[in-house]
Amino acid sequence: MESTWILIFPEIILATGGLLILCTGAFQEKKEGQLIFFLSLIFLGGAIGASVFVPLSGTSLNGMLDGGGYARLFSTLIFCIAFFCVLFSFNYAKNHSFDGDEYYAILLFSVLGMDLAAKAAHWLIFFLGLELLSISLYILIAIRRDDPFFGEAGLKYLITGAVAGAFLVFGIGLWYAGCGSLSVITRLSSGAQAADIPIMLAALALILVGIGFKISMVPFHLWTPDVYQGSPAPVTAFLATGSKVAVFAFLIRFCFHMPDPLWGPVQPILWVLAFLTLVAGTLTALSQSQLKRLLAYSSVAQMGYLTMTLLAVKMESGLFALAFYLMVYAAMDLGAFGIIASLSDEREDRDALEAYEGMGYTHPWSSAVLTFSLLSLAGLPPTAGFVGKVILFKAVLQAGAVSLAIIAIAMTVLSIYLYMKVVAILYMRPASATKPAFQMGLYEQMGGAFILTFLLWAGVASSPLLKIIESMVQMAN
Amino acid sequence: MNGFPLLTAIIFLPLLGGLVLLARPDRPGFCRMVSLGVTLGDLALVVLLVFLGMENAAGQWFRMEDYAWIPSVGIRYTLAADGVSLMLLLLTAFLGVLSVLVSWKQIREKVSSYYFFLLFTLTGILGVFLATDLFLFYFFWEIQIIPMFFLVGIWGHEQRSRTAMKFILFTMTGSLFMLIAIIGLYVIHGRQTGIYTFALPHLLETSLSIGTEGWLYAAFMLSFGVKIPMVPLHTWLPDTHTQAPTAGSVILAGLLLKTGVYGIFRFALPLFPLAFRAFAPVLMVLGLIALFYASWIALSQVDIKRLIAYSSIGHMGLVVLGLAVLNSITLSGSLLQMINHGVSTSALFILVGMLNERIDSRQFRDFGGLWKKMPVFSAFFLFFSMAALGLPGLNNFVGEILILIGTYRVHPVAAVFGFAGLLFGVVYVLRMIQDTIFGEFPGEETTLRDLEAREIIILGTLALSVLFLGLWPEPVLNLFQEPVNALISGIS
Amino acid sequence: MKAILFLLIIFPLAGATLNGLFGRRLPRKIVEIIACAALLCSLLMATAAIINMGGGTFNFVLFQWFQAGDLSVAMDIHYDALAAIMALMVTFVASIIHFYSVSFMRNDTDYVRYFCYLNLFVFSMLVIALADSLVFVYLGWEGVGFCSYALIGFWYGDPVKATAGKKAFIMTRMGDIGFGVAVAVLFAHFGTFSITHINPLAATLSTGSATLLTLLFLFAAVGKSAQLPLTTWLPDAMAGPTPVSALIHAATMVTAGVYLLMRLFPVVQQSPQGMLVIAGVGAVTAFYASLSALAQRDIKRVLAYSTISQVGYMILAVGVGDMVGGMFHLLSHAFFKALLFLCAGCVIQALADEHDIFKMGNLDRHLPGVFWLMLVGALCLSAFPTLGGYFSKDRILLSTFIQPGIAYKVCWALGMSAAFLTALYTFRMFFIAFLKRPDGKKASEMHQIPRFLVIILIPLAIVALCDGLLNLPFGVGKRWLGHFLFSVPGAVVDVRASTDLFLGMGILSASLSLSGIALAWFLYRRPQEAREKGWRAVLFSAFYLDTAYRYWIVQPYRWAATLLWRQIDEKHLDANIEGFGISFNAASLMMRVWSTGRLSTYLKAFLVGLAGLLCLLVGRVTLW
Amino acid sequence: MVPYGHVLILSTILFFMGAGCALARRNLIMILVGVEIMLNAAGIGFVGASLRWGELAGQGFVLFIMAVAASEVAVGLALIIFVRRHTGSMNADKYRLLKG
Repeated sequence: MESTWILIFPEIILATGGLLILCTGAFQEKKEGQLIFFLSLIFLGGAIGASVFVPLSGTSLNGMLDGGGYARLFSTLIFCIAFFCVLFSFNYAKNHSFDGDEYYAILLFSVLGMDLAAKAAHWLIFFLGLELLSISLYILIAIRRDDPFFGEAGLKYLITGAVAGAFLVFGIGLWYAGCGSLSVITRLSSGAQAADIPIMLAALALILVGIGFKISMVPFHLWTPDVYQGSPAPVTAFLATGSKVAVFAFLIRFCFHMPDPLWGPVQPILWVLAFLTLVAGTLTALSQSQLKRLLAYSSVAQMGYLTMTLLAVKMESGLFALAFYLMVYAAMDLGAFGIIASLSDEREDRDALEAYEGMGYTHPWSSAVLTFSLLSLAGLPPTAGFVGKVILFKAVLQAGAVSLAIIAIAMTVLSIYLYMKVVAILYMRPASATKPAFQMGLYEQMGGAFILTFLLWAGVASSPLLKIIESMVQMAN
Repeated sequence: MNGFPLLTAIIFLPLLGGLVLLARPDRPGFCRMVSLGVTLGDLALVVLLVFLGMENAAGQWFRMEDYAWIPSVGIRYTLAADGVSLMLLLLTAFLGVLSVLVSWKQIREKVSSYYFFLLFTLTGILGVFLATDLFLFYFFWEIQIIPMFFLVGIWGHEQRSRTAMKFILFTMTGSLFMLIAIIGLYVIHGRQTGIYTFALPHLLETSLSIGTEGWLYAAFMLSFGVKIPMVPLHTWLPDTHTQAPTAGSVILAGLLLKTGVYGIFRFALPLFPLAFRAFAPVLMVLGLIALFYASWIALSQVDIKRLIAYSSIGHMGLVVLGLAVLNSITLSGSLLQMINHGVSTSALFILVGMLNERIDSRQFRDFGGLWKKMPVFSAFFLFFSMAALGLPGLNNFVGEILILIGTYRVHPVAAVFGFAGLLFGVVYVLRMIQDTIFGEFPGEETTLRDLEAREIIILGTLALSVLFLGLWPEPVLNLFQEPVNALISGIS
Repeated sequence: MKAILFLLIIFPLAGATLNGLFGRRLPRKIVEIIACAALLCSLLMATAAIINMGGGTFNFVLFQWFQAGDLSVAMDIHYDALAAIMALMVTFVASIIHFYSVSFMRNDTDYVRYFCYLNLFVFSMLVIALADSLVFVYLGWEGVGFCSYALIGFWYGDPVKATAGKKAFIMTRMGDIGFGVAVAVLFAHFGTFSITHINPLAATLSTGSATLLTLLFLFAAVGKSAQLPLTTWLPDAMAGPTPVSALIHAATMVTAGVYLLMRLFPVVQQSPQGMLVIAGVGAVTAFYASLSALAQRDIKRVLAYSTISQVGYMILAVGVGDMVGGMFHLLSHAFFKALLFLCAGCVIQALADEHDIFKMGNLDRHLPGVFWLMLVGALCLSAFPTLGGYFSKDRILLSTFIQPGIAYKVCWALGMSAAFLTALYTFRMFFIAFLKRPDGKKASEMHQIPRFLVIILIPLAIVALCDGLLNLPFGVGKRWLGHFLFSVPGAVVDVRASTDLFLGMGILSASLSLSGIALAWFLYRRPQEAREKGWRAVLFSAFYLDTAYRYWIVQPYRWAATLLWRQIDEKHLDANIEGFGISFNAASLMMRVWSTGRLSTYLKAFLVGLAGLLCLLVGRVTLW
Repeated sequence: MVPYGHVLILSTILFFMGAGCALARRNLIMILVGVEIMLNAAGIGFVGASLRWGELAGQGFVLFIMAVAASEVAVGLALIIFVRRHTGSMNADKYRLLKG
C-alpha cells in the first residue's frame, strides 16, 4: 500500500508546496519575493528529484495514474519546465509587481494539474488535472495589474477554455456510455457491441475538440496568438510549453491505447488535423510583425509536426520521436519566450520585431540564446531541433505517411525563412537605440545558459538522453 | 582503424580556433593572427594526411575513423578519406588560409565574429568532404550554410540581408528534400534488412524499385543541383557573389560549389546508378545549356563580380557534363576541373576584392587602363583570366580537354558543343580584360597603390598552383584514379 | 641531340621567364640582352640540330604531362626535316626581328612586357614546329594565339588596338574549335595524340573520317592563317608594333596553319575531296586578298592582305599535294615579307607614325637605304624571275596545273591572276610611297631613325634574294630542299611535268609578274591622289566581309547576351522564383483573416471543427 | 424504466442547446450560462451511462463536474468583473485589442 503513496510523492510535494507558499505569503508582513521564489524553486527541485528517483511501476492507485516510465518522462519534463519558468519569472514578476505568494503558489498548482493530466490513466484524473491547470492558468494569464490589454487574454482563454472543456466532458460522457469504462488504457470491453462504435466515434470527435483546443490544433488554435501575446512573457513560456506537453502526453497515451476498430477511422482525422495545423500555423506566422504572435503561430506549427508523428504512435519509433521532440520543443520555446521575458521592461513586453534590431550586438548573450532557440525551431544543425526533426520524420516515414512528410518538409522551408528573418533582424540591422532593455538578471542568465547548453548538447551528443528515452519507451508497452 | 583521429582534428581545428576568437572580441590583431595560425595548422595537417595517404594507399580509402554517435537511431560518426576527398581537403585548407589573408585589411569591424564564422564554414566544408555516414554528411552539409548566411548577411555589400536570405532559402529548399530522401532510403533499407543505419556502404546494398529510385535521386539532385548550381537553379549565385565579402566569394566559388559535385560523385551516383544513367542525357543537356547560357550572359554584365559568378556557372556546367558522361576520363576530368576552377576563380574573386579595396566599385565603367597604374595587379589579372579561358599550360585546360575528349568518345555531338562553348568563354573573358586593365582609366587622375607584399604572396601561391596543375597534374590525377575506378566498377 | 632540342625550345622560355619575373628591376640593357641572347642561342641550337641530324628524324619525350584512364599526354618532340627547317627559319627571322625591335622600341617604356611576350611567342612557335603530341602542339598553338593577342593590343591605351587584339584572338580561337574536335576524333580513332603514331596509321582511316579530319584541321588552319572566311582579323592585327606584324603576322604564326597541314599530310592525303576543298580555299583566298590589297591606303594593310594571299598559295600547295613547294614558298615568303614589314616599320618611324601611302612620296631620296631594301622585298613578293618568290610560286602553280580535274584548273587560273595582281599591288604601293611627288614629304618632315634599324635588315635582304637557291629547278643545288624534305611522309621531290609544260609555265608566270610591274609603273608612276569611289570602295573594304560579320554576328551576339540576361534570366527565371516565394506572404495575409480577435469567431471555429471531424468520421466509417 | 437511448438523446439535445447559447450569444454572462448547460448535459449523459453499465464511476464523475463548474464560474465571473471595469462592456466581441 505504501508503495502507491510513494508513487504520488512528487504530486504530494507540489500540493504541500503550493499550500505552504500561500501560508508563508499570508504570514509575511511585507511582500518580499526572494523567499517565496526560493521556496518554489526548492519544491520544484524536490518534485523533479522525486519523479526521477521514485521507482517505476505499472498503473497505480487502482488504475488512476500511469506510473510507467514513459509517463514519468513527461512529468519530469513538466517539472523542469516549471523550474525554468520560475527562474525566468523572478525579475519580470518584480518589475510588474506580481511577485507575491499567489503567483508562485498558483504556478505550483497548475504544475500539479499538468502533472496529473500527463500521468492520467483515467478520464477523471485527466479531467481534474486539465481543469486544475486551466483554472490556474486563467489566473496566471490575467495576473498583471498593469496589463496593457486589461485581462483580455485571460478572458479569451477562459471563455474558449470553458467551452472546449464542456465539449471534452460531454465527449468523455459519450465515451463512457460507449465502452462502459472510464479507464483510458483498457481495451474495448466485451460489453460494448459494434452498435456502440458510432457513439464512441462521436465521443472521439468531441474529445479531440477539447484536447485539440489545449494543444491548439487547427481549427481550434485561434485563441493561441491572442493569449500568448496578451499574457506576461514568463506565463506565455509556461503556457506554451507546460500545458502543451501535459495534454500531448495524455493524447499520446490515449492514441497508443486506442482500440483498433477506432484507430482505423482516427488516422485520417489525425492526418487532416496535422496537415491543417502545419500549413495554417506556418503560413500565418510568415506575415507576423510581433515576435510573440510569430512564436505563437510557430508553436502551432510545431504542434502540427507532433500531431503528424501521432500517426506513428503505435510504433516504438513513434513514441520515441514524440518524447524526444516534446522535450526539444519545450526547451526551444522556453528559450525564446524566456528571453523575451528577460528583455521586457515595465511598460510592456518587447514584442515588435523592430525592437529587436541590432540586439545581437547590444545583448550578445540573450540574442545568442534566442538565436539558437530559433535555429532549433527551424530544425537546423547543430541544434536539438535538427536531431528531433530527423527522428520525427523517420517515424512518420516508417508509418508510411510519405505525402504528409513531404508537405511538412515544404513547410519547414517556409519556417526557415520565418526564423531566419528574426535572426537577420537581430544581427543584420543597425542597433536601434529606441528601446533600451535590461541586461539579463542572474537567474535568467542561469536559465538561458542551461537551455543554450541543452540545445547544443542534444544537437550533437544526445545519445545518452536518447538511450534513456528508448528504455522508457520499451517499458511503455 | 581508429588511431590518432587525424581527420577529426582536421575538421574541428578551425572551429576550435573560432571559439577561441569569440573569447577575445576586443583584439582584432590577435584574432587575425590566431585564425591565420589555425588555418595554416590545418593546412599542415592536411598535407601530413596527404603524405600518409600516399604511402599506405591500400584500396580506395586511405584512412577511416568510425565511432558510434547516436546508436539508438543507427547514426555513426564515420569519416573516410580517399583521393578525391584528399584533394578537396587540400583545396579547402589552402583556400582557407588565403581567405583569412584576403580579409586581413578588408574586414575592420566585428573582426572576431567574422573570423569565427569563416572558420566555422571551413569546418562544415571539411566535414562534408570527409563524412561517409549520410546523416553526418547531411549534418555538415547544413552546417556549412549557416555561417555563410551570417558572413554574407553581416559583412556583405549593399543588399546583404536580403541576399543572405535568398542564399539560405535556395540551398535549404534543396537540402531539406534531400533530407527526406535520405531518411526514406534509411527506412527502406531498414525494412529490407532490419538494420537501421545511415552508413553509405550498407545503403549501397539497398535494392530499390525504379520508381522509388527515381524520386530519391531527384531529391538528391535538387539539393546538389542548387549547390553546383545547375541552370535553372542558379539565380541565387550571382546575387550572393555580388553581395558577399571577398573571402565569402572565395569560399563560395572555391568550395561550396564543389560540395555539390562532390555530393553527386560520392552519394547520388553510387546510390542511384540506374536513375543516374536514365537521366544522364538530361544532365548532359543541362550542363551544356549552363555552359552556353551562363557564358553568354556573362558577356553582358556590368558588374565584374557578377560576370565571374556567371562564368563559374558555365565552368560548372562543363563539370556536370563530365559527370554525366561517366567514363574514367571524364570523371577524372570533372574532378580535376573542380580543383582547377576552385583555384582560378577564387584568384579572380580575390583580385576583384583587391580592386574593390582601392576603387570602391564593382562596375566596369569605373575600371580601365589599370595596367598603367597597377602593373603587377594587371599582370596577375591577365594571368588568371588566361587560366580561366583555358590557355594550355594553365590549369583549366587539362580538365577541359579531358572532359571533352572523353565525352567525344561517347557523345561526339555533346563534345562538339562543348568545344564551341569554350569559345563563348573566351569572349567574355577578353571583354573583362579589356574593360579592366586595357583602355584608359575613367576616373580622375589618381594614383592607385599597386599590390603590397601580402597580396603578392596570396596571388603568387595561387599562380604557382595554377601552373602546377596546368603543367604537372599527374599526381592529382593519380590520386583520383583509384576512387574513379572503384566508382565505375561499383555501378556497372 | 636531346640536349640540343631541349635547349632550342627552352631558351626563349627562359628568357621570357627571366624578363617577366625580374625585368622590372633590371636595367634596360640587360633586359634587351637577355631577350636577344635567348634567341641567338636557340638559333645556334637550331643550326646545330640541322648539322647534327641533317634530314633525319628524332623523337623523344620531355616529360609525361597528364594521363587519365587510357588517355595519356606527354610533352614530346618529333624532330624531322620539316621541323628542322621550320625551327631554323623561325629562330633566324625571330632573332633579326629581336635586334630590330631593340632599336625600334627604343622610346617605349614598356619594353619589358614587349620582350617577354616576344620570347614567349618564339617559344610557342618552336613548340608548334617541334611538338609530337597534338595536345602539345595545341599548347604552342594557343600560346602563339595569346602572344599575338597581347602584342596586337600592346599599346592597350588605345581601345581600337586592344579591340583588334581581342578580335584576332576570338577569330583564331574559332578555328581552334576545329583543332580541338579534330584532336578528339583522332583520339577516338587511334587512342593516341602522337603525330609519329598517327601518320603511319593514316592509311587505315576511312575516307569519310579522313575528310572530316581534313576539314577540321583545315578550319583550324584557316583560323590561324587568316584564310577565307576568317580573314578579317589579320588586317586589323596591323595595330600592333611593326616588328610584331613582321614576326607574327607575316613570317611565322600565320604560316602555322599551313605547317600543321603539312605535318599531318598523310592524314590529309587520305581524302581527295578534302584536298580539293583545301586547294579551293587557298586559291580563292589568294585571289580575294590580292584584289583587296589593290585598294588599300595603309602600307601595313597592303602587306597584310598580301600576306593573306601568299599564305593562300601555300594552302593551295598543300591542297595539290605539293608539300615541298608549299614549304619553299613558306620560307621565301617568311624572308621577304619580314623584310617588307621591317622596311615599312622604318618608313613609319621616319614619318612619325604615318601609315597612309598617299601621304608619303619622295622617300627614294630621303630614305635611300630603305628604298633599296624595300625594292628587294617588292621584287621577291611580285615573283620577279630568278628570285626565290618566283621559283616557289611557279612550282606551286605548276603542280596545281598538272592536277587532273577542271576544279584544279580553276584554282590554277585564280592563282595565276593572283600572281599578276600581286605584282600590280606591290609596285602600286612601292611607287606611290617612294617615288617623287610634288606634295610628297620634305626633308624637314623626316625624323631621324637609327642606322642600325636599316643595317640589321641587310642579312635578311640577302637571304631573301638568294633563297631561290634552296630549290632551284636546275643547276647548282637542284631541288636541294626537295631532297632534304624527302624523308618527310608525303613529300614529292620533283613535280612530274613535261619539260615544255615546265618551261611554258615558267615563262608565263614570269611574264605575268613582269607585266604586273609594268602596269604598275604605267599607272602609278605619276603622282596620285587617293580615290575611293565605286570598285575601289568595294576593294578597300575587302568586299565588306568585316562589316558583314559585325552586322550579322557580333551585334546579334551582344544583343542576345543582354536579352538573355535582362529578359530571360532576371525578368523570368529569377523574378518567377522570387515571386513564388513572395506569393506565400500573400497566402499568409489571407490566413490572418481568420484570427479576427472576436471570441465569437473562435467559438464558431470549434463548432466548424467538430462538424468537420464528424463528417470525416462518417465518411470514413461508411467506407469501412 | 427509461431506455438508455432516450437519456442519451436528451443529454445531446440539451448539450447542443447549451452550445448554441454559448456560441450565439455575445454577452459574456450568457456564454458562461451556456457552458453551464453544456456541462450539466454532460452530467445527465454520465448518470445515464452509469445506470446502463450499473456502476457508480459515472455518477462520481458528475460530482466532480459540478465542483469544477463552480470553480470555473467563480474565476470567470471575477475576470469578467475585472475586464468590465476597464471597458465597461459585457459584449464578448468588444475585446479586440489582440488580433491578426
